[in-house]
Amino acid sequence: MSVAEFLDMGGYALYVWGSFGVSALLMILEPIMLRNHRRAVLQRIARIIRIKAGEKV
Amino acid sequence: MFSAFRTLMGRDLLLAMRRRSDLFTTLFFFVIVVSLFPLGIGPEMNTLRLIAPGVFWVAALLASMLALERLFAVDYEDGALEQMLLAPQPLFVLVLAKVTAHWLVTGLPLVLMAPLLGLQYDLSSEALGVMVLSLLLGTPALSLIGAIGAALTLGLRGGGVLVSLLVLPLYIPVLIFGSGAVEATASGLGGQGHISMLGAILVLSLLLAPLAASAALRISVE
Amino acid sequence: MLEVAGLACIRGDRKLFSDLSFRLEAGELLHLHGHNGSGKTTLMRTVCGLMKESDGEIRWNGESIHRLGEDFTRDVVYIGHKNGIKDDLTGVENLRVCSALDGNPITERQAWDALERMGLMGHEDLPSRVLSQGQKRRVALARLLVNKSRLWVLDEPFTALDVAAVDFLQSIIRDHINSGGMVILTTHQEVRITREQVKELQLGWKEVGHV
Amino acid sequence: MPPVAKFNEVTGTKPYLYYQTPGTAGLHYPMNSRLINWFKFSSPATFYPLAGRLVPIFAVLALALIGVGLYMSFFVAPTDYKQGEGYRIIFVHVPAAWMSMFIYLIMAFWAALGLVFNTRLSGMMTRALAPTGAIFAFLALWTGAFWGKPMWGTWWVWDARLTSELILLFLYLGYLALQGAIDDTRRADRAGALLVLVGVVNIPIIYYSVQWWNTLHQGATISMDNGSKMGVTMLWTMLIMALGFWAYTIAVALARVRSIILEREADTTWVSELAEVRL
Repeated sequence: MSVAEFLDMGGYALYVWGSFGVSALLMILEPIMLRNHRRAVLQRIARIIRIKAGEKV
Repeated sequence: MFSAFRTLMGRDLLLAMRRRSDLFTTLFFFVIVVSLFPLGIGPEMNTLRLIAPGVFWVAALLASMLALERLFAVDYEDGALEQMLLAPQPLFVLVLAKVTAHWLVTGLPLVLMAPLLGLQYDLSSEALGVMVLSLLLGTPALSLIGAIGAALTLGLRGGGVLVSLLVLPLYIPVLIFGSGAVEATASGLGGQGHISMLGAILVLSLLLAPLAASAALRISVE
Repeated sequence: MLEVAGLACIRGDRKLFSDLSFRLEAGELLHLHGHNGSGKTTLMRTVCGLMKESDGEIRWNGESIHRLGEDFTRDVVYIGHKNGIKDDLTGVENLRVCSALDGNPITERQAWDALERMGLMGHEDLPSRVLSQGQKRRVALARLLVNKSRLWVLDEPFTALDVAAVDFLQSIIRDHINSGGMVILTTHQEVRITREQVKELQLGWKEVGHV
Repeated sequence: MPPVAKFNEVTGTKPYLYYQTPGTAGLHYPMNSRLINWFKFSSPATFYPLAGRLVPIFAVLALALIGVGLYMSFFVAPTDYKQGEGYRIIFVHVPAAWMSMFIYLIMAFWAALGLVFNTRLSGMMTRALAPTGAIFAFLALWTGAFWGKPMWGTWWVWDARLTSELILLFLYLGYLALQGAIDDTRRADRAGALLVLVGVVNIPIIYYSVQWWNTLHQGATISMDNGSKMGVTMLWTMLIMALGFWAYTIAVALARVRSIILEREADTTWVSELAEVRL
C-alpha cells in the first residue's frame, strides 16, 4: 500500500484526516496549555515567596 | 409546616400584586414571541399549524426562564433569604412555596393565554386542548427545574445568561414531550403517551427539585 | 447553653481564625470586638448555621447544631447588616410574616403594639420603602419584641439608630439577658450592661507591628 | 516564623477565651482534630507528590495504547465492504463519545464525595476533569459530523446519540461557565458539584426523551452503527483506543489537579518549600 494510496484513504481523505487530525491536535494542545499554566502558577508563587522573604529580611 | 407554606406563598403573591407591572412582563413576552413567528415565517396557515407546538413551547420555555432570575434575587438582596434559611421550617417547603407563587404569577397566565394565541395559528380545538394541558403540566416543571439554576447562580455577575446556560439542557425533555404531545394530537396519533411522560417529569421535579434548590441556596448564601 | 470548640473559618482562601473556643450560658452577653475584616460577621453567621465552619464543633445544649437543624434555628434570631424586610410590604405585614415564619404567628394588634414600642407611631402601615434607613432598622428590630428565641445574634444592631432607639434597644437586650436569654452582638458602641454578664471576645490578627 | 501573639482579653469576672494568629501550629493540638485535619486539610499536600509520580506513568501508557490503536485502526482493521475507508473514523468517534460520558460520571462521583465529606480535594478533581470531558464531547461531535458527511451527505444528522452528545456538551459548558462565574473557591466547588449531580440525574431522562423524539419523527432509518458489522478486530481496536483515551484523561486530569492545588494552596508553608518553586 503506497503512501499516496494510504493518504487518499479510498477517497475519504478529508473526512478521515479531518477527524483524526483534529483529535490529535486537541489532545496535543491540551497538555501544552496545561504545562504553560503550571509554569505561570509556579512563577507567581515564587514571586509571592520572594516578596514575603523581601519583607521579612 | 403547611402554615409556613401558606404564609410564604401568600406573601409572595401579595408582593406580586403590589408590583402589578412585573405580573404581565412574562405574559407579554410570551405573546410577543409567539406572534413574531408568523411575521418571520409567513402567514401560510399550513406551515403555521405545523410549527405551532414547537413555537408555543419554545416561547413558554424562554418566558419562564426570563422570570427565573427574580425568583430568589430580590430576597437575597434584602436579607429575606437569610431569614428563610434560619426559619424553623424545612427549607424545601419554603422553596416549594416560593416556586408555586412564582408559577402562579408567570406560568399560569401563559397557560390561560395559549388558547387565545392558538387562534393565530388556526389550531384545531382538540390540539388546543392538549396544548393547554401540556402547558399546564409542563410550566410548573420548568419553574421547579429553573429554581435550581436560579439558586445556583444567586448573586453572580451575568447571572441571567448563566441561568439559561445551566437550565436549558435540563429543560429539553419537557420541551420534547410538551410539543410532542400537541403534535401527536394534531397529526391524529393521540398525545396520551407524551402527556403521561410530562406528568411523570412533573412529579419527579416536584420531589427532587426543591431539595436540590435548597441545597443550592445553602451553598449560595454562605 | 451554646458551646463552641476549636472553631476555624476560611473565607475564600484566607484563614480568618482558628482554634476558637468559647461557652455562653443563659443570661450572658458575648460582645465581639475586632477590626473590619477580622471575621466577626463570619463567626456570627457560622454560629447561626448560615455558614459551614471548616473545622471545630458548635454545640447547642450539648448537641451539634447541624444535627439539631430546625430545633436549633427555632431558638435563634439573627439580624445582620441586611434588614430582611420587604420594601413593598408595610411594617405590620413584614412583622407578621417574619413571626409567622419564625413559628409563632402574631395578631395584627400585637404587630401594631410592637411597632409603636419601637417608636414607629404613625408609620406602621406605610410601605417600608418610604421609611428611612433608621425606621427600617426599627422594623427589623421589632421582631425581637415578639420573638421567643433564646439566642439573639445581632450584627451591628445600633447602626442607623438615633439615641432614643439605642437606649430602647439596650433596655430590651438587658431585659432579655435578665430573663435568661443569650445575646451575641457586635457594636462599636459601649454596651451598658452589668459587668458580670458580659464576655468580651477580641478577634483579629495581632502580630508584631500590626495595627 | 512570626511570633505568636496571643491576644487574651479578660474582662468581667468570667475568664474568657483567647484567639491566636492563623497559619501557626496550634499551641495545644488535640489528637482527634489532628486526624480529621489530616484527612481534610493536608490531603491536597500529600496528594500533590502522589499525582506527580502518576502523571508520567499514565502519559506513557496513553502514548503506547494510542500508538497501537492507531496502527491497528489503519493497517489491521479490514476495509469495510460498504463504507470503504471512511468508517475508520469510528475508531476515534466512539472512544471519544464513551470518554465524554465516562468522565461526566467520574465527575459526578467526585462531586458526591465532595458534598458528603466536604473534602477540598474532590472539588478540585471535579474541576480538573471538566475541560477534558468537554474536549472529548466536542471531539465526538466533530468526528460524528465528519463521519456523517460522506455517509449521509449532511454534516449534521439529528440522530439520537449525536443529539444527546450535543446536550452533554451543553452540560459541560454550563459547568465550566458556573465555575468561571464564582470567585469564592468553596462555593464554586460545592455549586459545581450540585450542578453535576443534577445533570447526572437528568442524563438518562434526556437520552430517553431524545430517543423517543428521534424515533417519533424519522423512524429508525438513519442510525449510526447499523452500517458496518462489528468485526472482532474492529472491536479490539476501539477498545484499545478507548483505553488509550482513558489513560490520557487520567494523566491530564492529575496534571491539572496539581496546578489547581498549587493555585489554591499558594500561601501555605508546604508549597513554599516545594522544589519546583525554589528554582
